[in-house]
Amino acid sequence: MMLITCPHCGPRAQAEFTYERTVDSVVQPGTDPAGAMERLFTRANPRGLDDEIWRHTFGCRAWLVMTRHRVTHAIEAIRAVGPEALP
Amino acid sequence: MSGPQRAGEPGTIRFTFDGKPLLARRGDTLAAALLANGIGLVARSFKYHRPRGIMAAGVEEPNALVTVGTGGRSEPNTRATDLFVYEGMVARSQNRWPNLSFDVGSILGLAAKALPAGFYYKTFFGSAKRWMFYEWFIRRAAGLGDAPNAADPDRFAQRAGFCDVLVVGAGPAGLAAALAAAEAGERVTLVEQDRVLAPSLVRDPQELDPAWAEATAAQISALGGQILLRTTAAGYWDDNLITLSQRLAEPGQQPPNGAAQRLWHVRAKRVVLATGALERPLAFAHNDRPGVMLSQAVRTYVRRFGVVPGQRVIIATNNDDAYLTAAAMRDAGAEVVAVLDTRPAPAGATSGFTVHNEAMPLATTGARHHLREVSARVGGKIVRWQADLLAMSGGFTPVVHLHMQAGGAALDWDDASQSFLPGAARQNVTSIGAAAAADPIGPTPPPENSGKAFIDFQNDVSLGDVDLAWAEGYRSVEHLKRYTTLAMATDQGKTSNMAALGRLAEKQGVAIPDAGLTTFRPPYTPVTMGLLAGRSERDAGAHLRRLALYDVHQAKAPTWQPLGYWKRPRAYPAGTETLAQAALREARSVRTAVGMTDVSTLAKFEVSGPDAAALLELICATTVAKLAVGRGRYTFMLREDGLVFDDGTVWRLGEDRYLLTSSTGGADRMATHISYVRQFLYPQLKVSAVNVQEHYAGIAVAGPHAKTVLAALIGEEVPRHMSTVPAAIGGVPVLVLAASYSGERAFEIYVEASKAEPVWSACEAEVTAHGGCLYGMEAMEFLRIEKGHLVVGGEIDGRLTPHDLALGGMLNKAGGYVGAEGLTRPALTQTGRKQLVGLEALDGTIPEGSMLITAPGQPAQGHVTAAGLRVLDGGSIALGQLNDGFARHGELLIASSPTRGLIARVRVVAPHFYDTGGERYRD
Amino acid sequence: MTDIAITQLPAAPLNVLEIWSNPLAVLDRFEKAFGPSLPPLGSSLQLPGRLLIRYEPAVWLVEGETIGLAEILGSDGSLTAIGGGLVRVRLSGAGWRSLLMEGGVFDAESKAFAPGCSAATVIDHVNVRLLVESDDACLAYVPLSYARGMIHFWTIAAKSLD
Amino acid sequence: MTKYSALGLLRGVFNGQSHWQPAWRDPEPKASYDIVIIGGGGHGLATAYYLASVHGIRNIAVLEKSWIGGGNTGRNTTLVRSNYRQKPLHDFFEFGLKMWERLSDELNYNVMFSPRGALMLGHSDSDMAMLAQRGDAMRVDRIDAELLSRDQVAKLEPQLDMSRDARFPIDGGLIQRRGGTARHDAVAWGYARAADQLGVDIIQKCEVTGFVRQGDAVVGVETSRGQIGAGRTAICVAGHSGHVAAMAGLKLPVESQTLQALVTEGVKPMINGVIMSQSLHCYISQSDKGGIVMGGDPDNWPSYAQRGQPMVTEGAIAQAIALVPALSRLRMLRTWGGVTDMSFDGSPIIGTTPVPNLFLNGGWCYGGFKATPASGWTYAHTLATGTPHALNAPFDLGRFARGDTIDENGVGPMPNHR
Repeated sequence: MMLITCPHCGPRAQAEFTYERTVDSVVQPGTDPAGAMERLFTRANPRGLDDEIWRHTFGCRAWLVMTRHRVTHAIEAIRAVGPEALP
Repeated sequence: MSGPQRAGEPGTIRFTFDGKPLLARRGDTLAAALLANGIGLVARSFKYHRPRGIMAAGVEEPNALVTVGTGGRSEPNTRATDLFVYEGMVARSQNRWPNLSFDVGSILGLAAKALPAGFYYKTFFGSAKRWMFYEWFIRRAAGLGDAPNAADPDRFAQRAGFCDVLVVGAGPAGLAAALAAAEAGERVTLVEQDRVLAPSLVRDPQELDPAWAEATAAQISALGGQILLRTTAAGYWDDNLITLSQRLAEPGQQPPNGAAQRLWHVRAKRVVLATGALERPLAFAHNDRPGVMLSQAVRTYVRRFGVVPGQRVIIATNNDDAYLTAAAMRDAGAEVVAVLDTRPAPAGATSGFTVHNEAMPLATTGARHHLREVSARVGGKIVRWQADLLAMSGGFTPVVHLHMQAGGAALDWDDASQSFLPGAARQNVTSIGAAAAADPIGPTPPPENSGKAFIDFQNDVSLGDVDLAWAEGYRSVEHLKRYTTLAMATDQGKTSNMAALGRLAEKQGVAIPDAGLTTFRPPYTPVTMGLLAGRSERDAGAHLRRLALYDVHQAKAPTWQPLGYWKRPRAYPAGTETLAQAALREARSVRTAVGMTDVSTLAKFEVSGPDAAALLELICATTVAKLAVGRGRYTFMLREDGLVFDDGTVWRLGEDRYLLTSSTGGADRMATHISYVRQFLYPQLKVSAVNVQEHYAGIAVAGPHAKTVLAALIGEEVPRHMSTVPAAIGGVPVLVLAASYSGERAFEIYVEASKAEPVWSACEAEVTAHGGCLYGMEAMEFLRIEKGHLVVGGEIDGRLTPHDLALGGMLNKAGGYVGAEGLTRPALTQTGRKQLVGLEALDGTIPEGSMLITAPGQPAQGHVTAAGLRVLDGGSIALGQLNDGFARHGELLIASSPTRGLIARVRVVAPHFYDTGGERYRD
Repeated sequence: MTDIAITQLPAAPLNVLEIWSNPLAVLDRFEKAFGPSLPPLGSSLQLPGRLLIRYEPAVWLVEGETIGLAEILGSDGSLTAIGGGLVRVRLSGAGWRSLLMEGGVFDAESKAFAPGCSAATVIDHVNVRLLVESDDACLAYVPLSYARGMIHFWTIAAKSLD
Repeated sequence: MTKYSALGLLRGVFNGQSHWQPAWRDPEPKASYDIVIIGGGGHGLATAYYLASVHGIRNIAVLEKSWIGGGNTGRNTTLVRSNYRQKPLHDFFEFGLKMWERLSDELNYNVMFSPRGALMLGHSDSDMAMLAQRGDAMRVDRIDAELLSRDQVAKLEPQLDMSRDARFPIDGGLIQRRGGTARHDAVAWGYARAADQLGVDIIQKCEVTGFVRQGDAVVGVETSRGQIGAGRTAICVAGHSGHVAAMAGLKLPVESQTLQALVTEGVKPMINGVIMSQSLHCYISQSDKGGIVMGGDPDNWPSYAQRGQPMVTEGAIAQAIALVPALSRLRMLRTWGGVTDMSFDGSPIIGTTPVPNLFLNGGWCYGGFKATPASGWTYAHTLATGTPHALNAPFDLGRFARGDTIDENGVGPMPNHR
C-alpha cells in the first residue's frame, strides 16, 4: 500500500485514494470523435513512468496528477488539479 | 532409559494430546511439553505419512503440526513449537488414520518408489471423470488438519500504526537498535514473535543475559517506545508498510477481551530487521525420524525449557555452534556419544568431546519416539552408534524474507557461511545481527543415498526428487519448486531452500548464487485468515447501509431487499400474505387509491452557481438550461463511449440552483463522474455540485388520491406534474417534486433526513385516511414495468445507446454532452442492435431474464429484462431487449428459460402497457 | 480496558460552503465580517454560534449559524445544506486516539493532530471526517447510513483496546 | 520421448525412475522461423502446439524471457468454466471447455482438469434473476447451466453460511457442472512437451527487445540472444502486451494491473467445487493438496510489479469468510500478484494488428487461464491462415473504435471500474 503525499493533506495511505485513469486517456472537450475514441480506448501503458489521475476520494476529495513508476511504484511528482487551490 | 524427558516437577498446566491428559510447565511450548512427557512421535508427513517428531524450536518447524482448540476455535496445522500451552488446551495430531502410531496412510511410504516427484502428471489418463475418481483418493490423502466445522466465535482486531523506526526481532541486536532509536527521540516500535524477549539469550546466556534484555526493554518503554511480543512481521509492502500479526491469545484459546489476534498495518519511516538466522538440517538417509533435531533446537529445549530431548546424543555439524549443544547436553547429564564434524581436523579438537572429523551421518534407525542407531561415514569407513538423539547443524540461513519482500532488494552471497546476506534495498530498511552476517561453515557432503535424504520434510521432498526434476528438464529453480512441491509446505521452505539451491547449483555446475533464487512472498509465517478479514464480524467488510427511516420500516416487519450495501423494504406483507400477494395489493392500492414508499436511497446532487446549467448539460444528454424555475424533467447520462449508464430527473429549484437525481445503485459512480467532469475537465466553471443523497430522506406518494393527500399535507396548492415547490409538513420544511415512476399522479417529498420521521408519520396518516397503504420495491417494480419506465441494471445495462432505448429523441440537439463523440461510432447506429420492446404473454407467465427465441433450438434474439403483470387486469407483461426490436412489434416469439423449465409465447409490443397517453398525470 | 465514551450527538445544522472564484476576495470579505480568516485545510475555526471546518481545498463544513455567509460569498460561491446526511459522534476519554487507529489508516496518534485539527479518512471502509475537540474528545462526522454500524464497530473495538 | 503412463512409473520402481527424458529440449535459436511466438506461457505454448499439430507448421520458435509458464499461467487460481452471459464469450470459452475435457489424453500429460462444478451464488432475487438470465443464455446455446435452490446449494457445499441473517444471505446459485479447476503448471509443461515433440523450439531466457522491420512489416525480432527472423510474429504476453506492442509502435486498449491471489495451508477436503458470487468479488476453490485457493478483484490501478496492496486481499478474504465461515481459522500461506492485461471491455483481443505480419493475443483481464486451449487453437488458426477463426473474429482489435465492444459487465471503457 503506497504512501501518497496529497498536495493538500500531506502523506496519506493509498486506501484513501482511488485511481481514475491516465492523463493520456483524458478526452478534452471539443476533441474530434475519432481522436476522442483513440484517446479513450488506448493507453501508452509503459513499464516505467506515466502520468496518472488519482483522487483523494476518502480524504479531501481533490483530484491529483501523479507521475508514478509502474514497476517500483515510486511517485516522482504529484500535483493538485482542479479549481485553484485556496491559500 | 532413552528418549526425551524432563527432570523435576512435571508442571501444573493440564492439557491433552490425542485425548491423553498431560502436564506442562508455565512457559512451555507444546513441543517442549510433549518432549517433557516422553513423546517424540507427533505427526505424519504430507505425502508418505512418515512418522515425524519435533525438529526445531521455532517457526521453521516443518514436522510437528497439530490441530489445537475445539469447535470454531479449532486451528489446524499449528506448529507445536510456536504454541504455548495453556490450561485446558486440547491438541490433536493430524493426517493419520486411525491413529498416530498406526496410520494406514503409511502404506504410501511402501509405494514411494513408484510415486516420485510429479508422478501424477504421468498417469491417471482417460476421461476427466476417471481422473476425478483417482483425485477423490488423492484429495483425502492430502491436506493436513481438518478445517473447523463451526463459525469462529472470536473477533479479530485491525489497527494502524505509525513510527519512525520499526525494529523486527527483540534479540540482542534488535533490543540495542530499538534502544538507540528511542534514545535519539524517535518513535519506536519493537516486535518479537516469541512471548519472551531475546529467546537466544535464554538459550545462550553469555555477557548479555535475559536480565539485560528486560532492563533494555524497560528503558525503551520508558522512552515511549512500543514493544509488542507474540507479534510477527508477516509482510513487507510498498513504502515501508509492514503488516504485523499479534496474538492476543494462543491458538485455540478463548481470548480475554474478545479479540483473538490483532493485525497491524504499520507505516515506518525506517525498518530495522533483526530477524536472526535459521539453522539448516543435514541431508542423509532417514534424517526425518523422531529424534533427529536441529542442534540449536536441542539446546533451546535443554536450557529454556529444562527438557532433555535424548539421553545418548550424536552431534552432526559443519560448524562450531553445535559444540555449544554438546556442552549443554553434557551439562544436562546426557551422554554425548560422538561429534561428527564434516570439517577436517583440527576442528573440534579442543572441545573435550569425542570428535570425528570428515564425518557425516549416513542413516538412522529408530523406535517410535526416538532413534535407536546412527551410522556415519567417518573418513573411509562406516561406524555405527546406539543413540536416541541426533542434533544436526548444517550452518545458518539469515532470515532475509522481509528484506526481499520489500521489493527491489538484493542479496549478496557469502562464500564462507554459504549463505545469502541482505544487500542493497530500494526501501529504507537495514538488517542487523544474525540476519546480516553468518559464521563460516565447513563442507556439507551430499548424501550417499539421496532417496530418503529429505530436504523438504513436510512435503517429503528428497534430494532424489530434485535430481529427477533436473533430469526431466525442470531446471529453473521455479520449475524445480513447482515440479517437486519443494518449499510449498506450511514452513515455506525455511529449512529446505538452501539445500535445494545447493543441489541445483551442483547439477548446473555453477556457484549457488548463479543457480537462481525464488521470490520471497508474504507472509513470513502463515497468517490466520480471520485476522486478515478482521474488523467487524461476519459483515464481509461491508457495513449495512441503513435508511434514515430504518426503524420505522423495521417496526412494520417488511420483507427487506438488498441493493448494493443498502436494504430497502420490498413489501409489507399483512397477516399471512405472501410476498407476491402483498406486492400486488400494494400496487393495486397505488393504481386505485394511493400508496407511499421510501425513495431515500436515490442519488441526489444539488448543483448551484452561475454555471450550474452548463455543468448539467455536460452530465445529462438532454437539455437542462431551458427548464423554467420550478420545473423538472426526465434525463439520462452517457459514458464517454456514448452508451447510457444512468437516468434520473433534473429540477430547477432556483435561478441558478438545480437538483439532479439518479439511480441508487449508480450513486457513487455518478458522484465520481460529476466530480471528474466538474473538477478535472472544467475547473473554471462557477458551480458547486454537492452530493446530498443522504441529506434528504425521500417519500413518494402515488395514486389517484395522491393530489388530495398532498394538499392535505402541505395545505396549499400542489404542483402540477413535473413541477416542484418548497413547502412544509407539520412545520418541517420539505421539497415537493411532482414526478411519477408508477404512472399515476405522484409526488416525491424530500425532507432533511434527521427530521423525516414526523413527516413520514403525517404522510402515512393521510395516505391511510384515503384508503391507501405503504408499498415496497416489488410493487414499484410492477408499476414501473407496466408504465414502461426504465431501470438501471435492467433495461439500462451499459450496452445500449439512447436510440436503442428509444430515448434518441430527447438528446440535446446542440450536443456538447459527455458521450456525444462516442455516440458517433459506426457500430452504434447499425441494424441488428438490441432495442427496447414490450412483451405480452399469449399464454403462461413470462420468466424474467429468459431468452427471446423464434423457435426451440434457435439462437437468442434478445432477452427479458424485467417481467411483471398488468396490475389491475392481470396478464403477464415484460420489458426486453430485442434485435431490431422497434421494427418487430406484433411479431410472436418464445420467452424461454431452460434453467427454470419455463416458457411463454409472447407478442412484441410497444414498451408501454398503461395510460399510454399520460392522461393520469393531468389534474 | 481503556475508558472511552461513544456518544451520538443530536442533529445540527450543517452546510457546505464552497468557493469557486475570487478566493482572495472572499477571504477578505470574511475577515472583514468575522475577524479571523477562513481556516486552512486540516483545521477549523470556532466563531460564536458557528464552527467552520475545512475538509477540502475549496470546501468548508459550517456547523451552526449561516447568517451573513451568503453575502460574503456573493457570486463567488454557494452554501448547500447537508446536515441530514451526517451524524455527529463524539469519542471522548483518553483512549480516543487509540480507538481511531482501529480499522483505520490515519495517524490519529500523531502529536500534530492537535485540538482544532480536522481530517477526512476511511475507518472500517467508511469515509469519516474527524475534528479534534480537545485532548479528551474527538468529533466524528459519519454518513447517516453508516452511523449505526460505525457506533457498533467502535463500541466493540473499545472493548479490546490495550 | 518416453510416453507417460502408470506402467512407466512402475518400471521406475526398479530403475530409480531413471528412464525419464527431459520433457523438452533446450535448443539454440535458429536464424529464422516461419512463425515466432513471443511469450512462453500457456497461451503461447498452446498456440505453437496447435500450429504444429493442426496446421502442420513446425518451424516455430516460442521465445520466453524467463522460464516457461512463469507469468500468469503460474499465478492464477486455475478456474476453468464457460459460464458467461455474452454469446461471443460463452461460445469461445465453451469451445475451450470441450478441449479441456480431453486435454490430458491429447497431450499425454495429466493437466488434472477436474470438473468439480463452478457455482455462482446469488444473494437476492435480483441476483437470482441475473443468474437465471446468464444460465438461460448459456442453455439456449447448448452450454450446461443449472439453477440451484438454497437447499441444493447447501447440500453441494455444506461449509457455506446458509443462515438467513447473513450479511449477504445465499438464495441459490447457478452451477456449471462441467466447470472446475486444472493444474496450472501442468498446462504449460504439457503443451511445451507436446509442442517440443513436434519440433517446436522452446527458447527460454530469451527476451524480445525490439522488432525487425521491413517497411511497415515485421520480419523478425531482436532478442537478448540475437536477431531472429520471422515470417509471422505473434505477441502472446498478456500482462505485458502494452509494453511489447509499443516496440512496434502500437498503443493498445489495455492497461496492466495487478491481480492478487492467495492460498491457505492445506486442510482435508472442505470445499467441493468452485465457489463464486454474483454480488461479492471473491472466488474460492480447494486444490488437490488441500490449500484453499482464492482471489478477488484486481488492484484497480496500473502496475507491472507483481506486487499488490494488502488491503485488497484482506477485503477478498473478508468476503470469503462471510460465505464460508470455517475459513476463519485457516492460515494464509502465500499471497502473490500477477500482471494482468485489463482490456477496455473486459474481453480478450485475438487477431491481426495494423502492422503487417504482426499478430496479437492479449487483453485477457483476469480470465485467461481457462482460455488456454481455445486461445491457442484460434490464435494458431489466425496465424496459419492470416484471418481469424469465427470464434475469435468478434475479439478483434478494431472493435473499440468501431463500437462493437463485448462488455460482460456493461461498465464501459475504464478497466478500474470493472
